Amino acid sequence: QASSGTFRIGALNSITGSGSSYGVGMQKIIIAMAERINALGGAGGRKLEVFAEDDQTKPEAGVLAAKKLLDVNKVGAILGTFSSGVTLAVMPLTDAADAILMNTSGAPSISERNTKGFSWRFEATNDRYGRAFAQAAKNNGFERPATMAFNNASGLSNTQGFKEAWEAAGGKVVQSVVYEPNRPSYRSEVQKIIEAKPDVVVMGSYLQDTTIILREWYQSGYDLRWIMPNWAGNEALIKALGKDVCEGVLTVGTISNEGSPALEDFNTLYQKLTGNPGSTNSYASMCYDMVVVLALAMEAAGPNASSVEINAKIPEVAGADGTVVHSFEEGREKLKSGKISYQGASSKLNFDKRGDASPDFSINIIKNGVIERQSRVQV
Amino acid sequence: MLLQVSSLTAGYGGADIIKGISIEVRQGEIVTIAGTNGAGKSTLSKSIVGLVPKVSGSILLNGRDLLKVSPENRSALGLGYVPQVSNVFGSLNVLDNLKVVRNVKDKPRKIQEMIALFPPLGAKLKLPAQTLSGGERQMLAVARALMSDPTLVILDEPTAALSPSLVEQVFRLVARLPEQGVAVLMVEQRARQALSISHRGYILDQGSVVLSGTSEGLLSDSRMAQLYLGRH
Amino acid sequence: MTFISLLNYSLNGLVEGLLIALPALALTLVMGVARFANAATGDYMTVSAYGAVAAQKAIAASASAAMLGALAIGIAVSVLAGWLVFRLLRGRPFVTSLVASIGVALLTRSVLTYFVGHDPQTIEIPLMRAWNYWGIRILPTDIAVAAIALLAMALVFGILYLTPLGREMRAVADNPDLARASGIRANRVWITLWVIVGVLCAFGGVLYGAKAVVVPELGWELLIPAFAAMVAGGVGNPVGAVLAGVLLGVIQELSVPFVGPSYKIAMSFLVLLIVLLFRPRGLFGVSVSTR
Amino acid sequence: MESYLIAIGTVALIYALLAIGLNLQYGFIGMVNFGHVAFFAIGAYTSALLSIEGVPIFIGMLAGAVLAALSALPLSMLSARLSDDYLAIVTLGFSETIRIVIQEENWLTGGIQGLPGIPSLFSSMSFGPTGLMTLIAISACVACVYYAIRHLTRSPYGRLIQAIRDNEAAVQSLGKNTSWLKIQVFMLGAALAGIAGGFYAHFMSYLSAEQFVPLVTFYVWVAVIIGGVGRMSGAMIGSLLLIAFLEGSRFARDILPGVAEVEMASVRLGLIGLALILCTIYFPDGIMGKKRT
Amino acid sequence: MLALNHIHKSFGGFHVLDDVSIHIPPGGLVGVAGTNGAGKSTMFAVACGQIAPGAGTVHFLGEDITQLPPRKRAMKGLGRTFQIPKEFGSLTVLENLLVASPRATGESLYSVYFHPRAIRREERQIRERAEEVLEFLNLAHVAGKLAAGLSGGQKKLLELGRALLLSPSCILLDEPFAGVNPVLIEQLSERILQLNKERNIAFMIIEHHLEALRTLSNDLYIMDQGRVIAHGDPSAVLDNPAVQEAYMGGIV
Ligand SMILES: Nc1ncnc2c1ncn2[C@@H]1O[C@H](COP(=O)(O)OP(=O)(O)OP(=O)(O)O)[C@@H](O)[C@H]1O
Ligand SMILES: Nc1ncnc2c1ncn2[C@@H]1O[C@H](COP(=O)(O)OP(=O)(O)OP(=O)(O)O)[C@@H](O)[C@H]1O
Ligand SMILES: [Mg+2]
Ligand SMILES: [Mg+2]
Repeated sequence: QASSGTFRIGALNSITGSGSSYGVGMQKIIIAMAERINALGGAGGRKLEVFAEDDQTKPEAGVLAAKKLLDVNKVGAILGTFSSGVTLAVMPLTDAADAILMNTSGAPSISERNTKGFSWRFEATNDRYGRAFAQAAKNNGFERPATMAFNNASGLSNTQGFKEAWEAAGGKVVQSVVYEPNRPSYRSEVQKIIEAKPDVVVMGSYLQDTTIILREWYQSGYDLRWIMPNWAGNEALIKALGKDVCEGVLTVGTISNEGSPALEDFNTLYQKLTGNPGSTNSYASMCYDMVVVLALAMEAAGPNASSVEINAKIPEVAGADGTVVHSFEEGREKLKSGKISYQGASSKLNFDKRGDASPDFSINIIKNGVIERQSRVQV
Repeated sequence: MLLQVSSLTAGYGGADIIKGISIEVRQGEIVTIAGTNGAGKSTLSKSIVGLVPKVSGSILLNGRDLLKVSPENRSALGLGYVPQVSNVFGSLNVLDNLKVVRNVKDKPRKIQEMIALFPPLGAKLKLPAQTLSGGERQMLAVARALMSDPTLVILDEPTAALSPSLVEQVFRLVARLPEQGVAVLMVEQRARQALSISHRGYILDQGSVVLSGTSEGLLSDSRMAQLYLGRH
Repeated sequence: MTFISLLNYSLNGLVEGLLIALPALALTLVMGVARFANAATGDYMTVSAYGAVAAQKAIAASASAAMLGALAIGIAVSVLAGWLVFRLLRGRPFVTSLVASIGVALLTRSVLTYFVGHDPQTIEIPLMRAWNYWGIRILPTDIAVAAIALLAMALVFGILYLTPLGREMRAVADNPDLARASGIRANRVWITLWVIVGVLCAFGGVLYGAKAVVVPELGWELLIPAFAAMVAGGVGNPVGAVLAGVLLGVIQELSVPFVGPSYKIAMSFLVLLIVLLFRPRGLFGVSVSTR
Repeated sequence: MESYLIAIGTVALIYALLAIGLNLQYGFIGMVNFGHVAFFAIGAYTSALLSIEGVPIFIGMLAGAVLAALSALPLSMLSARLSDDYLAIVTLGFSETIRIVIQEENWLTGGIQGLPGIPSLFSSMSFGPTGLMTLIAISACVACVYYAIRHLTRSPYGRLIQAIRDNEAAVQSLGKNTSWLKIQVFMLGAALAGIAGGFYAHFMSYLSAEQFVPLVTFYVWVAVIIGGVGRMSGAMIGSLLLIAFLEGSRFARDILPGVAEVEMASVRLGLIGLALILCTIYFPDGIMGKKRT
Repeated sequence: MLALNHIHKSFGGFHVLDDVSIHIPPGGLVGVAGTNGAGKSTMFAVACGQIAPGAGTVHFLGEDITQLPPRKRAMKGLGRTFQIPKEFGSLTVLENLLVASPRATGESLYSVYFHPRAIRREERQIRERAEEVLEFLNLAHVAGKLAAGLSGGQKKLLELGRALLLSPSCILLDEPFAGVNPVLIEQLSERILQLNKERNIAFMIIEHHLEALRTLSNDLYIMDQGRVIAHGDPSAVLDNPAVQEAYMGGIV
C-alpha cells in the first residue's frame, strides 16, 4: 500500500463541531511533527505524507473521511481521532484495512473492541479519570459532592466513573445533573445543583460550557468549589473568566510528562503554531507523541515495512521497558542497540496489552490565576 | 394623446399572449376594452402598469416611454390601477390599504373623500381587508387607485362581483372622472353598460384588437354584439 | 420544590426567552415580509458577536464598543446577503429561499472561521453578584439583557406599526405586485427589512455572546428554538413571537426540576404541540375565511 | 478508490431514499416535514437492535420501515389540523424529541455511548466484497422504490394528491378524503425514510444520537430542492449532487494548494454554501427543471 | 332537499348571518341576490361546512348535517363553487376536471398497483366527460395549460366546470358569472337549465346579474345585512320596492 518513498498517514481531527477547540491544534501539531520528521530524513527511510481531514466531531463524517483516507489516499495510519463516537465508528474500517489507529478518546469500550490490536489510545480512559476525581475530592476533604456532566460519552463516563469510585468508598453523591450542549445559559442547571447544597461539584465538561457555568455560579453568589478535567480548567478558562471566578478550582489531568524534554519541546512548538500555551490543549501533546511513536515504530520496522509490521513494533518503542528516550532523534540512535521506551510529552505512554496508555494524574489548584500542582496520583 | 400603446407584444414566458396591439386614450376620455375570456385584456392592462415579464413595443404616457420607467415609478407619473384579482392588501386593514398608497398630496382629506364615495368602507376601517366581502373589496380597490389623483386609471373589471346598485354607482363615478381630469381605461364584461358611458371602445380576441371605434358605433354593430357583447 | 425556587427557575426562563425572542422576531419579520424562514439568522448573530469581540479588542473593552462592533457587522452582513442573494429570489417558493439561506449561513460561517478560527472567545462584561431578595436571585446583567432586548423589540414594533415605512413593509409582504403598482419602492422596503434584521441579530448576538461564549456555532444552535417561538406565536406576528419566546423559555426552565435538563427541550415542543392543537395557527394567529 | 466510491455511492443512495420520501410528502401533497430524520432514526435503530438480537437483517429493516410509518401516524393525523409552517415545527420537535429519547434511554439504545457492532449486510456471506454487495442491494431497492413511486405519482392518485397541495379546501369540497390521503402519503414517506435508516445502520455499523440531528433533515431538503421539487428524477439527482458536493469538496484541497489544512474545513463549508446559493438562484425549478409549462 | 334553518353567525360581534332560513326543494332553482357583504358567501360556507354556524341547523335530504365536515357533505351530493376561484394551479386544466370527477378505483393506493386495468378504463370514461365539459366552457384550447396561467374569467369557468362534473344532487354556485363574457353567460344559463331538467339537479345560485337570475331561478331570496329581506317568485321579488331600495338603489 505504501509506495517506497513515503508512508502516508491521515490526520483525522475534529476541525469543526464541538471538538473543534482542540482539533485544530491537534491537526497543526501532527502536520508540523511530520514535517520535522521529514526534515530529519524521514523514518525507516521513508518520508511521512500527511492527509488531513475533518471529522466534524461526528461519526458519520468521520467514517466517510476515514474511508477516503484509507481508500483514496491509501494511508497506513490514522492519527488523532478525538470523540469516542468517531473512534468507535472508524475502528472497524482501520481494522479491515490493517491500518493503525491512534486516538485520544476516553470511552472504556474502545479497549474491549480493540481485538486486532491496531488501536492505540493516548488518553486515560474515562473511568480512570473518574477515580482521579474521587481522589481529588477525598484529598481536599469534601463530603457532599455533586456532579455535572456535559451530555456526551466523555462527560457522562467521567462523572459516572467518579460516582462509582466515590460510592465504592462509602460516600454519597448529593445531586447529578446532565446538561445539553450549546445553551445560552445553564442557570437552572446550576440552581438545581445548588439546591442540593453540595460542597463541591465534579464536572465532566468542556471549556466552552464550563465558562458559562462558572460565570452563572459566580454571579449567583453561592459558596462552592469545583473539580474539573484540565481540558476545561486551564489557562483559557482563567483568561475568559478572570482569576476571581477561578480561585480555588481544582483541575485533574493526566500528567503531561513534565520535566521531560518532549513536553518542553511540545510547548514551544505549540506556542509557535497557535499562539497559545501548550497546556491549553493536552490532546495536542498526545498528537505530538503519536507522530513520534509512529515514526519510531517505522524506524524499528525498517525500510518498506507494512503497516502491520509497523504496528507490531509500537510496543517495542513505547512500551514499559527499554532504554528511555525523549525524542525521535534520540530514539533513532538508541534503537540500534535494542528496545527503547519513548516517554512522550503527554505521558510516559507505556502502552498496555489493550493498547491503552496509562498516564498518571495530577491534581491542581488554581490560585490567584495560576495553576499549581497540588498532588500527583496514580489510579 | 395621454396614453399611446403601439404594436405592443407581451406574454409570460411562453407564447405571446398579446400580439401587436395598438390602442390610445386621450385626455379626459373613457375607453372600454371588452372581449372574450382569455383574450388578453388583463395582460394588456398589466403590461401598461408594468407587471408582465415579457413586453415589447412602446407605451407612451404623456409622451414618456413607460417601458423605461420602473413599475413603482409609474404611479408617480399619474397611473392608477385596479387589478382584476387580489386587488387589496388582505392583511392590512382598510385604512392602511388607503394610507399605504404613495404619491398622494393631502392624505387625510383624500381618505375622507374616498369614504364618502364608498360609505360601506367607513364602517370597516379597522378590519383586515381579507375579511371584506367580494364587493367591498372591489370598492376598496377602486378607492385605493383613486387615492393618488391619477391622470389615467386602469380598471380591470371594476364591477365584477358588485351588486346592481353599486355597479350603477361605479359607472356613475367613472363617468364623472373625466371632469376631475382623470382619464379611464376600463376592462369590462358588462360591455354594454360600460360602452354607454365611454367615448370609445376596443374589442379584443386572442391577443389582437378585432374591432374598435366609438361607443355608438360598437353598440350598433349587431354582428359584433352577437359575438362579444351579449344581449344585455 | 419551594415556591421561591420555582420563581427562580421562571426568572431564568424569562431571560432565556427574551434572548430567543430577538432572533425569533427577526425570523418572523422576514417570514412576514419576504415569506421564508431565514436560516441565516443565527449566523448573523454569530458574526455580530464576533464583531463585538473584535471591537472590544480594537477600541475598548466596554459594552458600547461591543454593541457598536456588533451593529456594524450585523447590519452589513444582513444587508449584503439580502441584496446579493435574497433580492434575486423574491417571489420564489418558501423552501427555495430557505435553502438559499442555509447556503448563506454556511458561507457566512465559513468566511468567519477562515479568518478567526474556532477558538471560543468572550465578550467582556463586568461580573456582578446577584441581588438576593428572600432567596429570589436577580442578576443585574440579566436586567440589562432584558432591558436591551425589550428596547430592541419596542423599536421594531414602532417601525412596523407606527411608521409609513412599516405599513409599506406589510404591503409588500402581502402583495408585491399591487405594492409596486401603488408606487411603493420594494427595494427600499427590503433594505429596511434587512437593516432591522441586522439590528435584531446584532443585539441578539451581543447579549447571547456576553451571557455564553462566542463560538462559530453560537447562532446556528439558536435557530430551532427561535423557529419554535416564531411558529408558536403565529407566523409573521411579531408580538406573538416575543410572547411565545418568553413562554417557551419559562416552560423550559420550569421543567428542569421535574424532567431534567435533557428532556426540557422536548418539553417545550410538547407545549408547542398542545398550543397548536387548540390554536392551529399559533397563539396569536388569525384564521382566514373561506369564500 | 473503488471502495471509497462504493461508500459514497451507498450514502448517496441512502439520501436518495430519504429524498424520494420527502419529495412525496412535500413535492406532491405539500406537507412540510422538518422532522424527516426522526423516521430515519427509528428505522435505523429498530433494524440495528433487532439484528443485534439475531433477527435476520431483512426482517429487521422491514420492521424499521413499519415502525417508522406507525410513528408517523399520529403526526399525520395532527396535520389534518395544521398547515405548512405549523406542521413544520411539530415535525421538527418530534425529531428532536426522538433524538433526545435515543440519547437518554440507555437501556434500549446504548444512549450517549452509541450502539456499536451492528452487523453489516451480507457480512455472513462468504463470497463477494460486502461493500459492493450492499451497494447493489441498495441500488436495487432504490430502483424499485423509484419506479413504484413514479407509477403512483402518475396515476389518478398522484394527480389527486397534487391537487391537495394546490388547494386542500377545494379538494375537500369535491368530496375527497384529504386527511386520509395525507396520512397515507406521510406514512409512506416515513416508511421510505425507515428503510433508508435500515440501510444506514448496517452500512455504518455504529449508531449514536448525534447522527440524527436536524441537519440531516436539512440536507434532504437541500437534495429535494436542488433536484427539483415534485420531480421524481429531481430527488435522485439532488441526492447524488448533494453527496458529490459534501464529499467532493474534500478534494478541493488538491486544487487549492495555498490553503492550510485547518482552513480547508472553512473553505469546504463555504463551497457548499456557495453552491446552494448559486443553485437556487440559477436553477429556479431545480436542476431537473420544471415539469411542464 | 337542502334547508338552512335559522342560521346565525357572527365574527367578533359583527352579525354576518342573522336568522337566515333558506330552503331548496328537490330539483329547485333557487337564486340568491343581495347587497355586497350581505352574508351570501358566508351562508354558502355554512351550508357546505367550511364555517360552523353560531346557531341553527343545516338539513340535507332530510338529514341533519350541521356537524358534518365539508367532505362528507360533498359525498352526500352537495357540490359548490367558490366566489374566488380555487383552481389547482400546478395541474393542467384538463387534470383539474379529472380530479373533480368522482371515481371508484383510481384514488386508492391499493388499486393503483393492483388494478391498473380498471383504472385505465375508468380514466377513459372520465376523460370523455371532462373533455366534453371543456368544450362547452370554451376552455378546450387551454386544456393542456397549467391552471395557474388562466385568465380571471377562465378560472371562474374552470371552477364551474368542476362542479358540473361532480354529478351531485345539489350544486351551490357562488357568482358563477362574475367576469364571464356575456355571450357565454347565456350559453351557461341554458346548460344549467338543461342539467336541472334532465338530471334533476337542484341549484342555488348567488348572482348579481339580474337578467340571469330571472331566467335561472324559480325562487329568489334577497339578502341584506345578514337577513333575508324578501323571498318568492323572482319577478315579484325584484319588483318589490323594498328590494329595489336596498339592493338596486332604485334603478332596475
Ligand atoms: N372572518 C371574518 N371576520 C370579520 N368579518 C367577516 C369575516 N368573514 C366575513 N366577514 C364579513 O361578513 C360579511 C359578509 O361577507 P360575505 O362574503 O358572506 O358577503 P357576500 O354577501 O358574499 O358579499 P359579496 O356579494 O360582496 O360577495 C362581510 O361584511 C365581511 O366583512
Ligand atoms: N400568469 C400567467 N401565466 C401564463 N399565462 C397567463 C398568465 N395570465 C394569463 N395568462 C394567459 O394569457 C391569456 C390572456 O389572459 P388575460 O388574463 O389577459 O385574459 P383576459 O382577457 O383578462 O380574460 P378574462 O376576461 O377572463 O379576465 C389567457 O389565455 C391566459 O391563459
Ligand atoms: Mg382579465
Ligand atoms: Mg360573496
